[in-house]
Amino acid sequence: MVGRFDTDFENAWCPGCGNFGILNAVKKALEATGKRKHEVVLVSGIGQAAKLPHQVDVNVFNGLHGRALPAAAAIKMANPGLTVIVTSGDGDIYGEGGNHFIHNVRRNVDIALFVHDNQVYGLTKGQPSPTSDAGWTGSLQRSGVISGPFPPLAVALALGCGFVARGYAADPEFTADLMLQAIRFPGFALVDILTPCVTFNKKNTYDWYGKMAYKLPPDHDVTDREKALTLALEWEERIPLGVLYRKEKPTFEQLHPQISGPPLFERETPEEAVRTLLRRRQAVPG
Amino acid sequence: MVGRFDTDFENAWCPGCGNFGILNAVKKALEATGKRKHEVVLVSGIGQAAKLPHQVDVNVFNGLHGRALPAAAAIKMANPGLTVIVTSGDGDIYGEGGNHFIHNVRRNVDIALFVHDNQVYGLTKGQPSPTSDAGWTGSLQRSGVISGPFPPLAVALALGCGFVARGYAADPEFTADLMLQAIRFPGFALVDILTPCVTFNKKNTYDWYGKMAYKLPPDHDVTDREKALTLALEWEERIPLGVLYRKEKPTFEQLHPQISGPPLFERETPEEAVRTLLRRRQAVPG
Amino acid sequence: MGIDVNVRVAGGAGQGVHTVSNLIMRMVVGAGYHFHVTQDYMSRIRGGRNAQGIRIGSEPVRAGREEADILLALNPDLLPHYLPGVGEGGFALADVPSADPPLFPAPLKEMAVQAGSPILANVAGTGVIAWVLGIPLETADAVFKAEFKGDFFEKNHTALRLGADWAKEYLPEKIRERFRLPARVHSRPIILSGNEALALGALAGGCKFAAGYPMTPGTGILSVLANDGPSVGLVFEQAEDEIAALTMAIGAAYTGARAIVATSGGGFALMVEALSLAGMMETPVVIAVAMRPGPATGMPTRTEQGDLEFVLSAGHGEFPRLVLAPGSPEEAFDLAQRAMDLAEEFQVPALLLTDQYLADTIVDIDPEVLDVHPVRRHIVRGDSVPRSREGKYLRHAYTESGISPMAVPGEPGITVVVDSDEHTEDGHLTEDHATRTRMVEKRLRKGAMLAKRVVPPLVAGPPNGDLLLIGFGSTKEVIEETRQILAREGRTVATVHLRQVMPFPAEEVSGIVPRYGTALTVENNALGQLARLIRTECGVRIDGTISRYDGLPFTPAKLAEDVRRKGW
Amino acid sequence: MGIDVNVRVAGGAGQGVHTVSNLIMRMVVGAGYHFHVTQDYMSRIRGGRNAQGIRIGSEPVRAGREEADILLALNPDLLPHYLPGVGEGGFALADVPSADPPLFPAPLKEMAVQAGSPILANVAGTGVIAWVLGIPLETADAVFKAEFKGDFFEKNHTALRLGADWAKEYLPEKIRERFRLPARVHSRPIILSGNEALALGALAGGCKFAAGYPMTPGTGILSVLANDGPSVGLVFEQAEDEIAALTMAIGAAYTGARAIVATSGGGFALMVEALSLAGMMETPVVIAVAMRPGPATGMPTRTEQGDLEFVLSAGHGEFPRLVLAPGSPEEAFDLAQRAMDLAEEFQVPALLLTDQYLADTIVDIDPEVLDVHPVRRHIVRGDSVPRSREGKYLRHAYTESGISPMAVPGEPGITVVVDSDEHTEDGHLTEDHATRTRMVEKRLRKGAMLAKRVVPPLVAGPPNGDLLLIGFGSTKEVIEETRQILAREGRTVATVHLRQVMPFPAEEVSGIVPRYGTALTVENNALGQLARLIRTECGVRIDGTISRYDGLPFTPAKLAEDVRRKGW
Ligand SMILES: Cc1ncc(C[n+]2csc(CCOP(=O)(O)OP(=O)(O)O)c2C)c(N)n1
Ligand SMILES: Cc1ncc(C[n+]2csc(CCOP(=O)(O)OP(=O)(O)O)c2C)c(N)n1
Ligand code: SF4
Ligand code: SF4
Ligand SMILES: [Mg+2]
Ligand SMILES: [Mg+2]
Repeated sequence: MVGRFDTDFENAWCPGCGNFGILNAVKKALEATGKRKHEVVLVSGIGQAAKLPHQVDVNVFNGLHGRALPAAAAIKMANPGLTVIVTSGDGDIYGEGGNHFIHNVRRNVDIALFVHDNQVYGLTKGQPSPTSDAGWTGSLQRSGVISGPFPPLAVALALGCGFVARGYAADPEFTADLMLQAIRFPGFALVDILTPCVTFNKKNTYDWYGKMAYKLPPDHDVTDREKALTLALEWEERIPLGVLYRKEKPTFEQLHPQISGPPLFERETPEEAVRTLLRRRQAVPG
Repeated sequence: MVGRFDTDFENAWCPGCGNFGILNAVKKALEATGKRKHEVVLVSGIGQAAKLPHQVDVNVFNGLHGRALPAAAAIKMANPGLTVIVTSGDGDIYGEGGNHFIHNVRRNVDIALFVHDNQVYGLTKGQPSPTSDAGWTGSLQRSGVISGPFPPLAVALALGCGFVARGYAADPEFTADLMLQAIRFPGFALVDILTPCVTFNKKNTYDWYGKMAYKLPPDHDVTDREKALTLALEWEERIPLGVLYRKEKPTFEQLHPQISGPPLFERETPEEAVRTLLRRRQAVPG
Repeated sequence: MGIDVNVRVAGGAGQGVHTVSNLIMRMVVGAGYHFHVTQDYMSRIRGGRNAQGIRIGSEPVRAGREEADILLALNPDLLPHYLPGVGEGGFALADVPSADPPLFPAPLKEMAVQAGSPILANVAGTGVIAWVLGIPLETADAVFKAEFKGDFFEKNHTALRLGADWAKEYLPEKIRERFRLPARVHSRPIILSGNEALALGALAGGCKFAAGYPMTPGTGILSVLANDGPSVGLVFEQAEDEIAALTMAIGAAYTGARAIVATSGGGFALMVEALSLAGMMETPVVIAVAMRPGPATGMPTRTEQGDLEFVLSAGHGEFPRLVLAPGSPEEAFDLAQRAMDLAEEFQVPALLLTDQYLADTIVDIDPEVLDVHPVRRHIVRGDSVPRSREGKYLRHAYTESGISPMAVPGEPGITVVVDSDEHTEDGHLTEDHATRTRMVEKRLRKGAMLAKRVVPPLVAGPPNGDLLLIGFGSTKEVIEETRQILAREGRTVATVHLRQVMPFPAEEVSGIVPRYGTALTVENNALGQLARLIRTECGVRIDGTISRYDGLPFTPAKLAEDVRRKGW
Repeated sequence: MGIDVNVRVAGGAGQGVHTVSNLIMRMVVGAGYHFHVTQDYMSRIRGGRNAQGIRIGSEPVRAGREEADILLALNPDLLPHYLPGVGEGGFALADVPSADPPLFPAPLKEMAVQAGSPILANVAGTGVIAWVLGIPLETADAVFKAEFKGDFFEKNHTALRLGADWAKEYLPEKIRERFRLPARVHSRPIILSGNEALALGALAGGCKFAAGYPMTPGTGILSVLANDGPSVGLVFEQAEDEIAALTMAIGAAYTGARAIVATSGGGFALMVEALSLAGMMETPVVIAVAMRPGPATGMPTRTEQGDLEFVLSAGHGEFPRLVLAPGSPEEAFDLAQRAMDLAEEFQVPALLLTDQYLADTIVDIDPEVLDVHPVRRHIVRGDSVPRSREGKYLRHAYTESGISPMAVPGEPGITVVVDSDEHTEDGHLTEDHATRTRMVEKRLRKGAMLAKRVVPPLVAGPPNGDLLLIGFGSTKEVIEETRQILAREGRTVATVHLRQVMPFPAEEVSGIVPRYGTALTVENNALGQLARLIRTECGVRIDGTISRYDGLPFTPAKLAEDVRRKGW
C-alpha cells in the first residue's frame, strides 16, 4: 500500500530499529489530520531519528544538530497556517538542543515535538545521551554513565508544558493517536517516544521496554499536574505510556500582538509607513 | 570593618541593588567555611551579578556570558581540593546558559550555584530574563512577556538536584546560612536568590518580594521531593524561602574512576606509560 | 569653515548625560544647525565615567572632535579626567564651590532644588549651555511637553531657565560672544543613530521577522526592530540565546519572511554554525554585527574593528556571503535595505558590519534625502513555481546563475525540502560525490554573480598623489575629515571608503592603490586586517596601517597627527 | 618500486568491512610488509556503501591508490559501483552465482554457514585474499584468539581456512603468482590511525583533561582519550554540547591541567566564542578540528580541507593562536605533543587541523621511531611565583615576551584572577584605555614570539625547477608520491608541505616559491584557501590551485593526472 505521505527516499535505518514504528505512526497521524502535504512542515536536527522527515512527503526542514526547535517555532510564528511538527532524537533535543527545549516549552508556540528516545546517540555510534540510564556503558563512557538521566516529561511539566505524553515505537497505533492529539493540541505538545536502538543500546531493548512500559488507565486524570509529575518520574520499576498531562492555555501566537494577520511573507512594506517611521524621529517636536 | 575576603575593587552596582546583600552573604558564608582565600574559586559569567567575584578576595574565573557552570565543573574535576562556587545572574545561568544548568544538575559535581535572580537582564538594561513574570514589560518586550517563567527550583528538582534552596538578598544572614549549607553539601547545590533590581525591575521590588516571600517552617521535611516540587512551583500567591529539598547521593567526583588522586596538574606523564600505550597497538598479537 | 563647536557632557551613569545631549541636539537643530554625537560610556548602570560629545556645525557634521570647547561635568569628580580635554579658548562647568577659568563653578544642584527636584541639575546645566550658544529654549520646552506631564514639565522648564539666567549673570560675556550661534532658519531634520538607521533600513527593506539576544552595542538595533517593527508588520522575539536567534531567523526565512538578527562579536561567535547552515540551505538572512573590542567580553561598550577577518571567514565549509560595512547612519539605512534585497535575491546570508562607534553615533538628517526603495520580492508563487518533469519542485535546481527559484512551504501542490546535509536538487540529503561537486559549484557561482553587484568604494580627493588612506565601515567620515585637514596643509591625499568587503571590490581597489606614493589603511584594530585583506584580494601591497585599539574611535585631528608623526 | 598491491573491501555498513581490513592489515604486517588504509564510509549504521582500501607495500606506504588490484565486494549489489575501479590485471570477488573475470564468484555465505555462522562471510573472504597474497593465516588466528573465546574463535578460524581452501581450488594460480608477497621477516610495528596518533600524542604531551561531544570524524580522538587516557591519569567527560566541552577544557586548564577537545568543523563553530575566551584569559588549551565537507552538516563522513580560513580567524577580537596541520599519523603524534607544550608555554589556544582522510588513515609504524618528548611544565609554584610589591600575584603581568608566569588556584598565599573582560595585570576587569592598549600589545607580542618557533615546512625535490606543489596537512603523502610520479616522468618538481599554518612560515615559503616556474597549491577545497593565505602572508602570487571538493581525498595518480591535464 502506498500511503499519501510515502516517499521513495532510501531508508538507512538498521532493520528492526524502533524508528520504523515511529515513522509509521507519524504517517498514520498525518493521515488522520486530513492535512495535505503542503500544509505540513516536518522539522528535525541531526541523528538517525532526525532523518525521519526525508521519509515523509511534506515540507521538510532538516537543520543542524540540536537546533530543530528554534527553527520550528519561527516557522510557525512566520506562517501560523502551517502544521509544524518536530521529529528528532533524544540527543538532538535534550542534549545539544537542551536550551531550546526548555525555552520553547515556555514559549508555547503551537508545535508538536516527537522525540525518538532511544537513550543513545545512534548516528555517532553509541555514546550515551542525556536519557541514558545511569551506569549504562556507552562508547565514550566505558566505566558507565555517571550523570543522572534527564527526565523529559518531568522537566516539561515543571516548565508548564500543556501537553505531555509518552509513546512507544513498538505500538504505532497507540503512538499515532498520541501524535494526533499532540498535533491538535493548541500549544507546545511533547510526545517522548521510547524506541529501541537495536544496534547500540543493548540495555533498553524491546524486551526491556516491553516489560517496563504500561499504559495509563483510562481514568487517569490528565489535568492533575502533581500526579503527572509523579508519573513522569516513574522509571526504575515501570514506565507509564499515554497522555500524562493536558491543559490548554493561550498560545504564543495568540498572545503575540503581531502574529495574527497574513503570514509574514505576504505582508507589504508601504513606502509611506517607512517614511512615517523616519519622520517620527523628528528632531524638533511639533 | 575589613573582612577577610574584602577587596578594594570598585563596585559598580546601583545604590540599593540587591546584589549588595548577596555579596554580604557570600562573604559571611565564606567566613563560616573557615576556608582560606587560595582554597576558594568563585566562577561567574557576564552580567551585573556576575561581577560579584571581583569583590571577593579569592580565586576568580569570570568567564563568558552563560558559561560559568561548565568552567566551574571542570575546575572542580581537575582539582577537587578547591571549593568551587558559581555566583551569577538569572539570565546568565537560566537563559544563555540553560543547557549547562540542566546538564550540570545531572552531572552532580560538588559545586554550589548562587543565582542572583532579579528576573531581568540588568547589565544590558532591562530586557526580560527567563524568570521574568509573564506580562511584565521589559525593554525588548513592550507588549509584555509572553513565555511562561522558568521555575528554577522545580526544574532542578525534576532533574534530581540534591540541594535546592531559595534565598533573599534583603536577608543576608538567612541567605548566608543557605549558602553555607550549599557549599557544605556534597554535590551540586542550588541557591536561587530573590534580588531586586532597583533600576530596571519595577515589579519585583523589595516591597513585592517582602510581601510574597515567607520562610519555610522548621518542620518542613527537606527529604520530601514531591512536597518540594509543589513548593517550588508556588509563586503567584507566595514564595517560599529556605531549603526546599536536601538529599545526598554520590557526587560525580566520587563516581568518576579517574578523579581521586592528585589534582590533574600535578600528575606526571611517564614516558614508559606512553610507550606502553603505543605498544598496546601492536599489529601482530602476542 | 563655518561654525564648529564641540560640547562635551560628562557624568556618571544615571546622572542624565543623555538627557543633556538630547536636549542640546534638539535645540541646536531648532536653531538651524547640525550636530554629530559621539557616545562614550562604561559597562555599568550607575556611576563611572560616561560622556557624550555633541559637535555642532553650520554644515552637516559627521565626525567627532577630541578636544571640547564646552565641558559640562555633571559629576565634579570626573574633572581630573575631562578637564585636560578642554581645548584652547574653551571652558568648563561643574558644581564646585569655586574655581579658576577655564572652569566655572555653576551651582547646578542649587538651581535644580530651586526648580523643584534635585535630579534636574543636568537640565540646569543644559540651560547654561543654551545661553552660551544663544539658542532658543523653546525647543527644549517642546521636548519636555512631549515627555512629561504637569508638574514635572514645569520643573524642567524652570530648571532650564534658571541655568540660562545664571549663565547670563555669572559667565563672562566674551564666552557667549565666542560661542553664540548666529540665527538661522531651521529645516525639519530627524535624529538618527547608526543603530536606528540600520534597523529602519532593514524595515524599509521589507524585514518582517527579527530575533535577538541583547548584546551591547547591537541591542539598539533590536530595540528599534521591536518597537518600530510592528507598524510594518514585523514580528520580534527575544531568543534564549544567539544560536536560537539566528536559527529562528533562518526558520522564518524558510517560510519566505525577510529576517534579521543583530548582535556583537561574541554573540556572532555563537551564530557561526547557523551562518553555515544558511549558506548550505541557501536561506536569505541578514546579520548585523556591531563590533566592540575583544577578545571575549573585552570592553563591552567601546569600539573596535577587530572582527573583520572573523566575519569574512566565519562558518565551516565554503559558501558565498555578502558583507557590507556602512560608514554613516545614512549608509546604514541604505545598505541595510540592500542587504535585505540581495540576501533574498541571491539566497545567501548578508552581514552588516558596524561597530559601537557607528552604532552610537547620532546625527541630524533630512529624512527626505534617505532613499526608500520599493521592496522587490524574489519568491516564486503559484504558476511561476517551476516543476520538474515529475511535477516536483526543486528547491536547489541547478541554474546557470546558481540561484534556484525559491518557493516557500504552504504552496499548494508542492513541498519545499531543505537540508543541512549536502543534497540533491530536490533538497534531500545525498552522499553522491558528483552531486556534491555540482552543488558546491552551484553555490559558488552565486558568489561570482554577487561579485558583479559589488557596491563600489567611495573615492575622494585627487586621482593620484602622494597619500591614500583606505578604510572600511565606521571610519568613513573621520578619514574624510582627516583628508580635508591634510589637504589644507597642502598634501595631495585621497581616500577610499569601502562600503562592501565581501565580495571584495578587488578591481576598483587594485586600480586605485598604485596611483599614490603611499597607501595606508586606517583601522580600529591592532593587526591591520584590512591591509591583509587588500593584499589577499588585490595582490597589491599596502605600505602601512594606522591602528587604534584602545577602545575609542579615531578623531580627525588625531588621525592627521598620526599620519604626520609617522612621516607618511 | 617494490611490492604495491591495493586491496579494496566494500560492503554495507554492518557487513564487517572493517574486520576484513583489520585482519588483512595484521596478516600483511605479520608477513613483513607495510600498508596504508583509506576509509570511505557513509553516514549510516547499516547498509549503504562503505569501502576500505588496503594498499600493501614492501616499503612503508603512506597514500592510497584509486584503482584496486583486488576487490572483495561483501555485498554484490555494490559491484556496479566498485567493479569499474578494479585496475588492469586486477580481479574481484563477490558472492554471485557465476561471473566472468575479472570477477570471480566466491560462495562466501556458504563457507560461512559451513564454518558455523552466516555472518562470517567476510572472514571467508579474508581467507581468499590471504591465499592470493600468500600470507600466513596464523596472525589472524592470534587476533581471533585475543578477541573471541571458545566456539566463536573456532568458527572464525574455520571460515578463514575455508576461504583459503576455496581460493586454492578455484582461483587461477596466475592470480596468486601475480600477487604473492615473497616471504620476509617481520618487525613489530604498531597500527595507528591519524586520530589515534593525535590522541596518543596529546597524552604523550601531558594532557590530563579532555572533554568532547561526539562528532565525526573527531569522535575517534575522543574515544582514544577516553579509553587510553586513564592509564596516564587523564579525566575525560562527555559534555552536553561543544560550547561546554571547550569551556570545560578552559576551566581545567585554569587549574593547570593540560586539556584538549576534539571535534569537526560544525562543532568547532560552536566553540568559537570560547576560543576567544582562551585568547583573552591566556589559557592554554588544545583544540583538534578534524574537517569534513561543509557547509553545515555537509557530508559527515567524508573529507575536505574547507575550514582553513575559518580556523585561522575564528573568534572575535585579536589574539595569537597556534595552528598545526599534521600530514600523517607520525606527524599527528609529534605535533599533538608540540601543541600541548607550546599552548602552555605561550598560554595560547593551539589548534590541530586534520580532516577525515587523515583521521581515518591507518598505517603501520615502528613505535620506537616515534619521539616521546619529556613533558616540560611551564607553571610556577611555591617560591617561584612572582609577587608584586604589594605581595599580589599578577596573572597577566607585563613582560617583554608577553608571557606572564602562570600560577594556578590553590597556591597558598595568592589568588589567581582571570576575566573575559579586558583586565589589569592582576586579572580584574578594567575599562582603562591605556591598560587596554598595553594588554593588546602584550598578547600580540606572544604571537610574535610564537612565530619564531614556527615548525618549518618540509621541502622535497630539487632546489629549483619548473613546478612546485604546495599543500598543508593531510595531503602531504599524496603530494609526495605525486612528486615522485612526475619526477619519474622527467619533470623537475618540488613540494612544500606545511605542518604549521599559523603563525605562518612566511619567510621560508616566500623564499621557496619564486624558485620554481609554476607554483601550485593542492587543496581539498574549492576556494583555494591556502593560495589566498600564501598571498596574504608572503605577498607572493600562486599560479593556480588543484582543487578537489567532492568529499574524497586526492590520490597520487589522479593528482599527477590533474597536473598534466591542466598543462602545468
Ligand atoms: C554541532 C554538532 N555536534 C555533533 C554532531 C554529531 N552528531 C550527529 S547526530 C548526533 C547524535 C544523535 O543522537 P540522537 O539525537 O539521540 O539521534 P539518534 O541517532 O539516536 O536517533 C551527533 C552527536 C553534529 N552533527 N553537529
Ligand atoms: C554571548 C553574549 N551574549 C550577550 C551578552 C550580553 N549580556 C551581558 S550580561 C547579559 C544579561 C545579564 O543578565 P543576568 O545574568 O540576569 O545578570 P544581571 O545583569 O541581571 O545581574 C547579557 C545579555 C554577552 N555578554 N555575551
Ligand atoms: S543505530 Fe540504532 S537508532 Fe540508528 S538506525 Fe540503527 S537501530 Fe536505529
Ligand atoms: S541595574 Fe539592577 S541589577 Fe544592575 S546594579 Fe543596578 S539595580 Fe543591580
Ligand atoms: Mg538517540
Ligand atoms: Mg538578572
